Amino acid sequence: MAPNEPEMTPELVAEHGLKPDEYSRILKLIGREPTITELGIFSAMWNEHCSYKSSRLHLRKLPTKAPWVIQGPGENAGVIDIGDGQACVFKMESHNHPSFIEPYQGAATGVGGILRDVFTMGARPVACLNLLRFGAPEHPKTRHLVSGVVAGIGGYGNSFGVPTVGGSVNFHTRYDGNILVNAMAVGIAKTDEIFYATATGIGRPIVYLGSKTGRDGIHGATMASASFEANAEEKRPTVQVGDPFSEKLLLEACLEIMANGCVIAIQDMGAAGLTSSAVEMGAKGGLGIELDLDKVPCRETGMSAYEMMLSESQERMLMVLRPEKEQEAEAIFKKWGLDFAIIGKTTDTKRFVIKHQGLVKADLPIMELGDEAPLYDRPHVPTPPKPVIDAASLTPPATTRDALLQLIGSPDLCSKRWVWEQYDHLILGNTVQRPGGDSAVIRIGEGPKGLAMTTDVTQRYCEADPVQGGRQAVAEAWRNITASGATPLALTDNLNFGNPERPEIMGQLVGCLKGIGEAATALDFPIVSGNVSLYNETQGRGILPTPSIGGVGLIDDVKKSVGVAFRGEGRALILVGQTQGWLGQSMYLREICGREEGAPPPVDLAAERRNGDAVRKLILSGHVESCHDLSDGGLLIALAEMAMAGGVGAHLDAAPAGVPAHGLWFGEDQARYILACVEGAAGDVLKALDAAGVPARRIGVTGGDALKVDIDASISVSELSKAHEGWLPGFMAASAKT
Amino acid sequence: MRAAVLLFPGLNRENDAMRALQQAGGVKPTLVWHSDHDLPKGTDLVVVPGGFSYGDYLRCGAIAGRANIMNAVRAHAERGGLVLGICNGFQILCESGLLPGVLMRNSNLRFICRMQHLRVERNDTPFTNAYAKGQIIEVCVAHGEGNYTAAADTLARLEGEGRVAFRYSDSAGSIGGDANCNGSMNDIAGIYSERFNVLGMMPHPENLIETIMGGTDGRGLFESLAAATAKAA
Amino acid sequence: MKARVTVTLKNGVLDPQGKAIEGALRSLGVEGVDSVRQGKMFEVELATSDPERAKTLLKEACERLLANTVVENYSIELL
Amino acid sequence: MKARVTVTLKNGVLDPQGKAIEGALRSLGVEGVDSVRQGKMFEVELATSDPERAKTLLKEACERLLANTVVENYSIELL
Ligand SMILES: Nc1ncnc2c1ncn2[C@@H]1O[C@H](COP(=O)(O)OP(=O)(O)O)[C@@H](O)[C@H]1O
Ligand SMILES: [Mg+2]
Repeated sequence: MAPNEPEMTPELVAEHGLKPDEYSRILKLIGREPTITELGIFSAMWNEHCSYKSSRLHLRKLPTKAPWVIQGPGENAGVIDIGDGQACVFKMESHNHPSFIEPYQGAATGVGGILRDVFTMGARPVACLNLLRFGAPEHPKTRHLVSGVVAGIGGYGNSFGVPTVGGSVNFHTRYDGNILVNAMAVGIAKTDEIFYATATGIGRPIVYLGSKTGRDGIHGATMASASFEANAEEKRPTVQVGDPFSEKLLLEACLEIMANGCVIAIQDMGAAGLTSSAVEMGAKGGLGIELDLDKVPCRETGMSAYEMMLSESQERMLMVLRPEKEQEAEAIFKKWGLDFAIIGKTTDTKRFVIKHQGLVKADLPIMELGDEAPLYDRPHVPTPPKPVIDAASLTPPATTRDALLQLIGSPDLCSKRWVWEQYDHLILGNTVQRPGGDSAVIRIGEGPKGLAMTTDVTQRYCEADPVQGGRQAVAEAWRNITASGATPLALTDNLNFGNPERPEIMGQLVGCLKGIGEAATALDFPIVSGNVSLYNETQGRGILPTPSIGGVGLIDDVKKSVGVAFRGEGRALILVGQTQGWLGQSMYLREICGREEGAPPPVDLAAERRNGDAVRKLILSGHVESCHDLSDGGLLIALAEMAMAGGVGAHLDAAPAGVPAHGLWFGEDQARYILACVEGAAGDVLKALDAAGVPARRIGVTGGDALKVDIDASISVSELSKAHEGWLPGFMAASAKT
Repeated sequence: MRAAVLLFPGLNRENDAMRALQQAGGVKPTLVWHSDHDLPKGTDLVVVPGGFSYGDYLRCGAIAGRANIMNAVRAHAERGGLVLGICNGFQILCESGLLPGVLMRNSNLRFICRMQHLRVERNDTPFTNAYAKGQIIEVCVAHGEGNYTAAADTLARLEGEGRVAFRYSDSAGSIGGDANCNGSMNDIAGIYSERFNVLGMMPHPENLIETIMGGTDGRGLFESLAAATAKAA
Repeated sequence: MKARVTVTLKNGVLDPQGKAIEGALRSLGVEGVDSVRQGKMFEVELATSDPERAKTLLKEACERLLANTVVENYSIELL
Repeated sequence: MKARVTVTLKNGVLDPQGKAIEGALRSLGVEGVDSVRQGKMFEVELATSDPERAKTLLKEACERLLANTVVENYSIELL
């Protein structure tokens, strides 16, 4: 072994995020003390981010299969069959901690990383989405974080040249010290040209491609899994700087060499860079890997083996090429101005050997690095159930009108136009349903097929009842896709939770996963990729449990998709689904009554399925002009959004007997939609819904320039828009940080 | 019409431009790689599409504006050939000296992607003959640095010579105020060269050529080019 | 040898970034900053050690690429 | 009084802008530039004429707004 190795002390081990028993495991595994490079490799491979040591046991229970699933979890991204020899490749990933420290670069490199995951598999990215959670608006850092994160997501995606078409933004004080930045990318590939990380063949050259290696983000992956203390900003870990220009070149170069048949295996260098990419390639293929670090293109001088193995410099790839195609591949990379270097070879030893300056810096069993990673069945306790709140027990609002205006202009329900106008959502010329509705719809190539996409989670439901919250997150994504007319096919998740070493947090994770699994099964909506982000806590306080769901669906003809906007006057409005007036955990309860309480609305998965399938059928048969699912804020919020989007008002019938008015207008009962259809179609629509056993009733008609509710409420659409569009720009204008 | 679309590293709306040329202009354009020295023989129209050439890292369009192939574009323009620069393409044309002025950071300091009305200032050019004079069209913008800025004398000359192609307006055709999305001087969204054979514009007509994508007001530009080159041929 | 090139907006050219920074400093409670103008700075390493050649070279770099002389001025400092 | 603040990327932090400029200068035939790193420069006018107060003020402005000290260094020069 190499000389000048530092002594392994408990402190050094702890600094690498390894627990004493994990270190003992290492000693047992290799039969000696590790070198510093080896310690670094273990810390990278065995941290939460790479090994999923706290969640793996529970993730295994998720439904991941369906006839249309080509590749489930375990590769860079999930792959589903969308017919005609085409596949859709997608995944979501978090960049929470880096974005808190350096919002612009943290968010930008998050987008860069997820795009790489998608094009590594041979897919051309066609859309990005994101899900953002910020602290309370009053928190002094919030504005700065919103401004930087949004600019960073736009800065990377816009330059890379992929439309950012959807997302979700919420604020809550529980994210004050731990914001969430979850980015999703969606790509299209040919089903017979999907690329995987599995290396095959012995003695094959391992090729390094892309940008040079610097000292960026060393220990980034470890940081991403460590709790934040109040002094996180003082620690100043190195944050990576993104280079979307290089990534765009890397995309074009990779797709070109793939099309030319040069690639056997490919893996992007994401978290834990060279280490995890090389180990993964070897382990998946049952091979050994030997790297000669003297060959690695470096941006800085004097980099040690330890630094090179842990660097998280962006825009890099590792490949095994067909030997006869090596020169061709090199020429393509040179044409795109990117580095190309052979840095090692595959071996039959199943060992991971790192050489640098003539010395062996690491020599580890490659399979065990992944397979023997710790696996924890952490203790978990379920969240105690919350009492059901009876709508009738809550005082009605002074006026429905004021309640609606207040809700529609609240931070969580207001328009996110200020955000999505900073994203190029029109590039590539295929965006059929733009941001601002339920799900985005993009045409695939020249059509007529299209993809519908959405990101969702209602964290306050998850906190109150993890199982129902997990179900609801999946159901809402499924509903959003359905509301556009598309058939939901599969989902990706990003599980953002607090410290799993606390049994109540672990209980949230287990509960949410149970709910997600149940809903995914019932709705035929399997999980094909995902990401886990734990330890989102500051000073002992965890974030709200936030299992983000990114859903993808397919529509045969994008011309049949519908949006939320009213398309004219005299359209019949039909409410689909059962309304009890559920106000526990509702936006009404929180924003108007100032209480975050009670049990969240239960999710009846059979009803979701039945109602959604019926709605989709009516959309595709051309009976429905506009459709909106009901979620946060309930019926009146959804109607107001439809009115604002179309610039047309509506006249609504009074509440039926048995449901208190505020429960009807603001209740958050699940499995519901509003349909708008021309008068002549309304009878058929109601008949079809009835035949399908779906509860539905006519609730009003579009027309005029105001939303007329009952005696107290006539609100002009322009007044609604002013409140809806006003909050976020007004909030952000109070700052001008560049 | 024979059209060439230039491709610099980092551009990303080349396919959008090619699709518009094909669907609305009826031509199949040739893609020309930045390190080439010549344009394809018989080129009538050169399109410099949108994107982030060289990452726009120094100034938008600065590095591409000085590339070799721009000499060929300059020669083409001097011969009276048509040149269209859209978004980053406009920035590149300004940086290369083919058009006067510069595009600075948007006055709100943010990237902005949204639908935008334009007033077509004249319809007697190869780029706008399919529109009516004063017509209000709706296309989209998608840029962070589209704030057109020029010295007072340059601006006076542009106005005096009627070289403003499009101005930002609202749906009723009013100019100024919120309709100006980026702070451009005189609400300028696009300008012509002295001989009206070079047009640079920030908005994206190429993204509005199909009803399903939100409108067809961008078609007129490509139809105009097809008509103008058919006449010339 | 090393040099530093600074590129600044000409007087009279509006600098929205500078203005935004002034506003932001005020809203952060940093008082006493009257005005801010933002420019660019380049740290350049040159192969030559001849100051005259260095200056000629940098002037060329500025005129041809680093500055847009329609709206920007530049200055060169050898270090 | 006037001051100049320069903000530069820390050593080792990727500077895509500098890299792009190096490449562009080479392809323009401007030879002899070994490396370029791009930074920001702020020309600041201050209300105070006390150098000590000016420095404290600027330091605060840098720490809180002008520089992101995770990836950038700053330096202050009173003019
Ligand atoms: N961060 C974001 N990026 C892009 N689009 C966003 C973002 N946040 C919200 N949107 C868009 O705003 C609209 C409303 O969002 P949301 O209220 O979350 O919808 P829903 O309730 O249907 O899930 C959607 O079209 C969504 O895609
Ligand atoms: Mg919805």
